[in-house]
Amino acid sequence: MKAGSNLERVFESGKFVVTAEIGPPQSANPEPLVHHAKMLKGYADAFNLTDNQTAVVRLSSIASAAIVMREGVEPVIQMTCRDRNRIALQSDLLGASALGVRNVLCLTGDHQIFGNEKGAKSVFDFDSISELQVFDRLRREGKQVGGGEIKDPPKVYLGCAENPFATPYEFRASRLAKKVAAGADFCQTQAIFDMDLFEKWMDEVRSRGLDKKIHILAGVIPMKTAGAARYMKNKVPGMIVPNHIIDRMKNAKDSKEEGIRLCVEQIETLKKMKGVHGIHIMAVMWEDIVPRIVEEAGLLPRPTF
Amino acid sequence: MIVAKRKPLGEIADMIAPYKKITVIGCRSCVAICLAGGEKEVKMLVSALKVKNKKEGRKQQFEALVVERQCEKEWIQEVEDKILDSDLVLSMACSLGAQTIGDNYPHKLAFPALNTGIFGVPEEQGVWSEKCVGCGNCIIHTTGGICPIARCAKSMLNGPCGGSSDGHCEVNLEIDCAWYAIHERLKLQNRLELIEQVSAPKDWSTSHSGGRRTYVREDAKLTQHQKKGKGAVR
Amino acid sequence: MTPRRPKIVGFCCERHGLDSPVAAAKSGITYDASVRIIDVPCTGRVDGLHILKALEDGADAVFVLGCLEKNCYYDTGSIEGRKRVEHVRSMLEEAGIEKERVEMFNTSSTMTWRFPEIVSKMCDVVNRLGPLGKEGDEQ
Amino acid sequence: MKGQIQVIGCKSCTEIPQLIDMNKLIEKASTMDLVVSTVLVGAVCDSKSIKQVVQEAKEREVDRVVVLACPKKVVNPALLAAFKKAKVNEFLVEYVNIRDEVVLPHMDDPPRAQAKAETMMVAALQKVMGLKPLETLKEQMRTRNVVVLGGGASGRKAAETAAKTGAHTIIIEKGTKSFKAPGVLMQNSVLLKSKGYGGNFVLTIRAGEKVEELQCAAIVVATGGGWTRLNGPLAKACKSALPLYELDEQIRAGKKMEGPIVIVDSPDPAGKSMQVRDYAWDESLELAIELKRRSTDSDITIVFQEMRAFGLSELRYKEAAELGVRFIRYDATGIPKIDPKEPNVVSVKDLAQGETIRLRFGTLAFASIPANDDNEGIADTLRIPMSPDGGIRHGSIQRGPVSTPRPGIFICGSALFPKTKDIAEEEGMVAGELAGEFASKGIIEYGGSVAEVTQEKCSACLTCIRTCPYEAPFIGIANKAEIRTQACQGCGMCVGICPSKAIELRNCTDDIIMQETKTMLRGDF
Repeated sequence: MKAGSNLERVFESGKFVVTAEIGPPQSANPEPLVHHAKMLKGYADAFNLTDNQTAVVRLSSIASAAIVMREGVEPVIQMTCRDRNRIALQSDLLGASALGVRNVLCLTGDHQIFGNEKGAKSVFDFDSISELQVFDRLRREGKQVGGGEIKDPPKVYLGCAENPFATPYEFRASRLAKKVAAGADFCQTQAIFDMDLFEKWMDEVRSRGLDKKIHILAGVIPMKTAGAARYMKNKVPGMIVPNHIIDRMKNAKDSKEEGIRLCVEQIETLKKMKGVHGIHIMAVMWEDIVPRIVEEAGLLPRPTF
Repeated sequence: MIVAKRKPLGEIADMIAPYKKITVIGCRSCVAICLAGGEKEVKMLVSALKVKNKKEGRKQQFEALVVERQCEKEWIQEVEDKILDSDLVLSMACSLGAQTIGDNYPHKLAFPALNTGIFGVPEEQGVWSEKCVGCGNCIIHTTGGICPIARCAKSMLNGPCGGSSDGHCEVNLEIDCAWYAIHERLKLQNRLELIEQVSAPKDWSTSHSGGRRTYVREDAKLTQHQKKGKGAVR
Repeated sequence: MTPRRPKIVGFCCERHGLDSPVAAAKSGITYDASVRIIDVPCTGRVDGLHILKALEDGADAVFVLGCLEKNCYYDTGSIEGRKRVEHVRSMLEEAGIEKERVEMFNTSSTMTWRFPEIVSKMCDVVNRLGPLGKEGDEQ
Repeated sequence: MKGQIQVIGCKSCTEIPQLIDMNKLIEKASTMDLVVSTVLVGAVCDSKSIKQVVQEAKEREVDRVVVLACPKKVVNPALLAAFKKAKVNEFLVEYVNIRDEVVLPHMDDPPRAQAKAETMMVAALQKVMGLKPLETLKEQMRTRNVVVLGGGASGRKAAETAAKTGAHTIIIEKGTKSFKAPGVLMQNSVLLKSKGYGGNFVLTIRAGEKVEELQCAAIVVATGGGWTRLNGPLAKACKSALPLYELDEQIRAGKKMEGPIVIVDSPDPAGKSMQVRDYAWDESLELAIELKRRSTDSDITIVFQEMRAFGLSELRYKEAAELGVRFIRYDATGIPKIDPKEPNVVSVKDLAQGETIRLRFGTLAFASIPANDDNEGIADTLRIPMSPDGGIRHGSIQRGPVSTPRPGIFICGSALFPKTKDIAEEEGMVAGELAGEFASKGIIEYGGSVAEVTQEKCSACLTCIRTCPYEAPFIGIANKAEIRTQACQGCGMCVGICPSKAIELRNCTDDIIMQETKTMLRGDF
């Protein structure tokens, strides 16, 4: 055990993992977090707390983690390289570990142009891979990137994200390999709509034996409307939504129900895919649907240790 | 070259509004070539300001000059009289020009008429794009000759990130994804193995983060014995 | 005192640009005398500076008249001319001066009505906007 | 030059409506500085008057002249010739077009006309003092060769007619075509490089295995037609789009095309629709009708900006419409677009309905015109411009019907845009004749009002080199711009764009232009 988190245990047990996301509020009020933690508890093995996602100022991910932990929910904190330099990132890692946070997802971060602070000075001292490399060394050797010793190193389980749908496609498995080499324990993928392309990526991942070295969580997004599907296709860089999915959403009588059905079907397909060790549900602004999806996908009850 | 762009005329006019006698100085180096501060631009700026003043009934006196390189004090000394004889110097050079004037004539005001932007390459006439940020430690021999620090919006060393879409950057579809380009270039050169390895965090101490930088060539420096007084270059 | 008459400068290329007033004259079309024709070999010769200087020196409006873009004697000259005019217009806009005071026109020597039409258009602009600056400001 | 000015007033045209008081004008002239002679003549074009004014000019040692009359091109050239003889530099004779710019247009307002004429005269006097005596130079053409690129229908005709003018013709033929031709026929040959200017070109030709240099006075481009490659935003967004001819071929070969079929005028709809020639529309209409005839339920839409078909082919439009072909017309406010993320839908604003229509298609074709694939390379090598439709663009009509913007290079046949053989041959004849005449002049006249670089000011920014259509500026040994005077056409584009103000056009400097403007503005009229 590297960190002894619930997430790590489920992975190690070989069971199919479920994670989900809780978006921290744009306010100083902890209530929405408490509400979601209570509602979602027991429906996933760990919950991502996003780090100022799409560069919008929100309650910090570490503070959010501390709040949901009080409700007995295990957090995965996201840490992007956009807003903090190496001093702040290492310091926050120590702080998070001290608070009992055991899962960290290392991300480069969305560019600030997408958010509500377009005039921000971006940091990008690290990128996600160098962040992983530094955090891994910190937890294993107690050494900072600058060489300084850390007496009681943080105990964390390290994750990364990878997007099989960003160009160049042929490099995407290599990039996962780099993340494995940098010390990642698990990987969440970008939301999958194009199963063919994902399957291709998984082929490459398997042929390099990467699925044996890293736990892969396939990302899914339940959609409410055809508009949402089109938005993701057209406006979200590095996201592929095939037309048949948009058409299916558009032609449905009840698009919400169709979105749920689609998501459950996708999970069924992914469950059968060799090398996929779990799913990561990104129900953006629709957290309350997670229990139903997990249940309909036959992923209940969640294992306990 | 250093690429700059004239500030909007309104901003310049506001900036210089309180002053009566204004000397506008251009530069024949980078900013002339990037069509921002050569003789033509200096004359046009002065003329446009005069037209504006005429319309608004304001009186100001302008002098238009161009020097060879505004970042060198010897060239500035050539127009010393005009600098000293004015209420304000409006520099149509990169910010180095305005600062050199300010550092050499600290009691005079030297305001920038240009916004200094990028170390850029003219892609075609009238289009300049950023290709270097002067980080002080060049690595482009390992990245297919393409600088990810300048050309990637996130200055990544292990790109491309997940926002690379059809070879374009997530920030703006008009921008090429630097790491996509690096991948393609290395593939062409048969050197893809270069980006299979993890690049360790960059040491930014050679960049501006290490504090203000000064580069010295000891062998070129003049000794105390060799130094001459302020002299004319012509 | 009677209001000052508009002062309009027209930079005309020596090809279709200068043929244009000749064609109008031949057809007996009259127009306002306030236009000052300045001949240039090609509108590509016109520098933004010439336009600004004209405004500085007392013009209320300036136009540049060249060959049709597809039939420019110097091939790309009237395209260059248009770009210079557009640049000056954007400078005027930045400076808070009505950019309508500066215009680019194209013509062919057979368009007899074109020159008078341009002059009256520019006169209208000046009549609408008023003179540029106060009386007697220009040196 | 000391500056002794003669002012000549012509009563012939200027006083016909009795509007301008020429006496007063000339009187005023006589009070001006440096004016040593004023003459008012009945008609300056009259040989007696010419004798009179030039005689007086000689007596008063005149070195500059202002002629208040008509445009220069209308005034009897004998006047200029006489002045030249009397050692007055021809570039110091300034013509003021009082007739067309003052008298005729302002006949309804004589007082203002008079004031305006006076101001124009004052401006001309100032201007003439700013002028410098210039020279026209001559360079011998080294050969009378006319090179014809392409041995097709138009090329052969061009060679034949050029030969009749006495030129020595050389046909450069890419293939192995053999035919009877005057002069030399070089088979298996291609143009690699070109240097020089009209009158003295140096071409590098690869003939078979050999590479050789060839001097010539004039060039005729007769490279013919071919098929265009598709580029432009629509073609980029939809990789499966076809040029019209391919759609045509496939349909004729009996292949069933996936419907609906959409034909758009051009892969680059932002480019001007004029580029899509009548020819292409004929084809489109024919194809649409054919498809409809084969199966009435084929779904065919033609999206166009402007459609013109040859003569009676216009009737096909009606026929197609009756058969149910859909026509959508757009303009610059709503050009067809394809979102790369949805490569099978073209959206376009329908002018008739004013709203944007989304057209889902199975097959997309462009009614773009077929052009020679070699065009781009040839245009590049000869530094002549292309049109957006892949043809080589011809020059201003004023330069002649088969001209290119570069003097000495002529173009004919389908290299411009596709045309029938008889038209191509006719063009070939004209091009050959003009090229032959050009070459038979034997000398290149140049100089006069051309561009000139002040090297100390030059930043070697290359802006002039990129802008000039004639390859006149180049970077010389001192790494500064210089002007190849023989190639300079005196347009002044480089002068107007030089960021360092290092280039001036002789006798049309910034100072002259701005001074003239200022004086004209000072006049109260």
